[in-house]
Amino acid sequence: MLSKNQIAQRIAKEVKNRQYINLGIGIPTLVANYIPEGLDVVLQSENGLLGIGPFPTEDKVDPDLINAGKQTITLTRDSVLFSSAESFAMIRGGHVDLTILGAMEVSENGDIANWKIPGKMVKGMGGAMDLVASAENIIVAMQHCSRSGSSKLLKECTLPITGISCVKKIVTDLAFLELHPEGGFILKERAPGVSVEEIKSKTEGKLIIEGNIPEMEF
Amino acid sequence: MLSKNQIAQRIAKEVKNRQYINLGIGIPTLVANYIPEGLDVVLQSENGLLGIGPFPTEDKVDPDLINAGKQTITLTRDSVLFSSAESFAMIRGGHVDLTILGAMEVSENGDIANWKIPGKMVKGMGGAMDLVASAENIIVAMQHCSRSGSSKLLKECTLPITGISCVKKIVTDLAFLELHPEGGFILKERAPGVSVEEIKSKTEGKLIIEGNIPEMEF
Amino acid sequence: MIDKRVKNAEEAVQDITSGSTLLMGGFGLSGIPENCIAALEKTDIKDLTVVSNNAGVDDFGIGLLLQKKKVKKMISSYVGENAEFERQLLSGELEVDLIPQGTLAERVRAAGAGIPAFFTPAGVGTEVAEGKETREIEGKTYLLESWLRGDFSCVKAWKGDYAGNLIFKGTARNFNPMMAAAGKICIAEVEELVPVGELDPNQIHTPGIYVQRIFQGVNYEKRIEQRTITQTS
Amino acid sequence: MIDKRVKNAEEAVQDITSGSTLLMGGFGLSGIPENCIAALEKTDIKDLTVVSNNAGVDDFGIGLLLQKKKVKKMISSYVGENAEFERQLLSGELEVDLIPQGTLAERVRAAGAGIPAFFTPAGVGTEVAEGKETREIEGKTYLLESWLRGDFSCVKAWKGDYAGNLIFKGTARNFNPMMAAAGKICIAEVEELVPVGELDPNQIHTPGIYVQRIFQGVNYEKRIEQRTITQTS
Repeated sequence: MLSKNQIAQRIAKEVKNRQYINLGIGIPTLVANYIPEGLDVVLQSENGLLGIGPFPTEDKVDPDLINAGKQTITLTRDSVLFSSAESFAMIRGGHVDLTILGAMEVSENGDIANWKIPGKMVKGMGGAMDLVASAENIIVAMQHCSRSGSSKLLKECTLPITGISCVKKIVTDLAFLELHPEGGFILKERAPGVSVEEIKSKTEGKLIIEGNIPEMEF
Repeated sequence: MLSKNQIAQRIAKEVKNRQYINLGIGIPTLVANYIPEGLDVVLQSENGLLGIGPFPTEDKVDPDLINAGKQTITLTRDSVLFSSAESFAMIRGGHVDLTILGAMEVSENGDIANWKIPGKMVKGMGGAMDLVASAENIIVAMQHCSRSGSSKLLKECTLPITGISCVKKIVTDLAFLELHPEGGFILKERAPGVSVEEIKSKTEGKLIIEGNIPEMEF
Repeated sequence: MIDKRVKNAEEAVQDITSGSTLLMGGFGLSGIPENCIAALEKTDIKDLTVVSNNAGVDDFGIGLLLQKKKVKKMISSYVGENAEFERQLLSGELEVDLIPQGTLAERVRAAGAGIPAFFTPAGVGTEVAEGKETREIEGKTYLLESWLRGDFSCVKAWKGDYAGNLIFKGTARNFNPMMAAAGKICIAEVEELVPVGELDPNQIHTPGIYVQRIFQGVNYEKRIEQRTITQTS
Repeated sequence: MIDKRVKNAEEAVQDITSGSTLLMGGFGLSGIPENCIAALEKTDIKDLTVVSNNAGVDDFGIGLLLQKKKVKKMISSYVGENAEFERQLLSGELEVDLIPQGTLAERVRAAGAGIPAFFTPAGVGTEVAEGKETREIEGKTYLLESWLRGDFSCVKAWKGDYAGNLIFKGTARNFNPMMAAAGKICIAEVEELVPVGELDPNQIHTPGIYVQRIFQGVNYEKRIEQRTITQTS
């Protein structure tokens, strides 16, 4: 089973050179730490920034520089600042090449649920609905099962959905999967030490297994 | 009969303090020369400028500073530069308080025709359709009659129209008129030496004459 | 020069009445109109509809207006951690309209730009789409969303001049420019108010035409929600 | 840093093919991509659809592409004085689609921003409205207009950096920012190309994310259409 950092690390291998990337809160934020050296990529923060730098040192903390998770950050040499309308123009207009975000559930046709749990206080969808409705290339970081052990890779989402038919790839603690254009989770890689049988038993939605499924390499 | 400059001069009396104003090409541009001292107004140029200054001296000519008529201009102390999208956001959003433009015909319900003459090469509407569709307060500068003597203040426009029910006031070489909300040109002032009878005979659309019509004062 | 200066926040907000719709700049606690909020807190105004990406925290930002029960309805994309907010929502004292962040930004931008409605993909197939017109355009489905206007907007800029021209700093720009343009009356508070002519005309973020009142704010707290630090070794 | 530099205009335009839709920045002859136009003039490309507020003059700007019969269709708001343009139009060699200037700006802006259609008041009741959907919203009638996208866009900025971030100067900004964002491939030519880090990140007009190629232009003529002067006494 992968740790959160390992999920992030495996996702980072999907990053391509010259991509503009939006990283969601949580595991996706950790992806930034594993982007291979030599790749020129730019991170977008939907509150109005391209070029997210590392957290500041104590003396460089600036309340006017935060990311979408409201964490204090720094600029990079190639940073650009802009308004929220411009930021979502970039997202909606398809200028952001890759979106990585967390999910509570994904269905076999690529629907994603990650904003609302009935019965719990709803905090809002933030920018997630815009991101999933607009991005061509969406990778989800999530746990394969809930704490009670039920699968989160489903035939159909049970929670209110955030967007339809949009997820392209998923990295869970157990596996790396791709969404089949006509539905189904294509098992591409197993987490080290995790068997195909285990993944099968923990995936409620249609799982497509073709040939030998390799273990992930880091 | 008023000269072009006098038409501009009369229109300038309608300008109020603290207005943002868009001046069309031709006579409307001349209005800038007659805005009463002490009024704080800002002129908007739809190619992306608030605060149009006078023409530059020879040594200050800058090809990167033109007005919507493509004339070289200067900035004022309170100038702001922006894109065409922002410029028309201002216009469409009703932030420009007063629009002054020329017309070939105006109808008694306030329709305006000023962009196209059938049979002649059509150059385009430029920003005129956006301006007349958006502005709350439109004053037209025009000749009362065509060169052949036919009225340009009509029951209905004969030329392809630029916008519907939008003109609020008109200054012609013969008169100052306001549009009645339910239709008709209300004669408010005569040009010096011009009789009510002459205006009546040269106005094809419904002319509303109430009480004594004073001569314009300059 | 059209002089937009008013003395302070109290003067700027004095004609805001109960029941008004108020547009507020800011993302989280960054770039929020602290002085306007403090001035509103002291008034008797209530039943406000507040449009703001977030709702502040319990004891800062819009949270202060919630504490004083001035807000009837919040229109936001994310309401975050706010115990009083949650209490009022659960008790039915407060209405909340949650909107995708990009849709919120564009609805407010549309209001300022005179666009009454537009199609956007965000929320298609979700509960956000309920009751909304959808249309397939070039093979993709979109929702029709309408403009979102305010009686007043309160924004916070870094620098501003007497004519209301504004420059924002860093990510404190966020929703401020759109909110400014979408309010019938826009009140801008700035950290530094300068005479006209001091700001580069080519580098204004919000042209003064959108701003009706401007004043220099005082005592900015600029509270930080997540103080994340890189340790120097 | 994603390096967007190409050597020159010839390299930048080399994959533009006949039949492409080209978005061009500029208002009149101000802020037009002179180098890209010169490079296109030398190619064999034809049947272009050119989206530009104006169509240049006979011997400069887009007029040069018209002279070489490279343009099948112009989409503009005002085509001005241009004898060759008029000749081609009257002879049926050239199609022209005239669009209100604000609608043109917003249709292109919408394309860059992923908004496929929006309602606007411009043109209601006129021949521009023919065949278009109209709708009454809050007592006023609007037309539905759709986005206007390009295969390529050519824009001209004052300064730019290696990552494609652009700053425009004066009224030469005009349509350039929207055209940049609405082209699948945006080619930016600049008067001064600087390394990343030299432009103030808070003062970029067009973020580099919209720009795919950038080069420093040469020999800018910046022709003036109406040289209006105040005589010094």
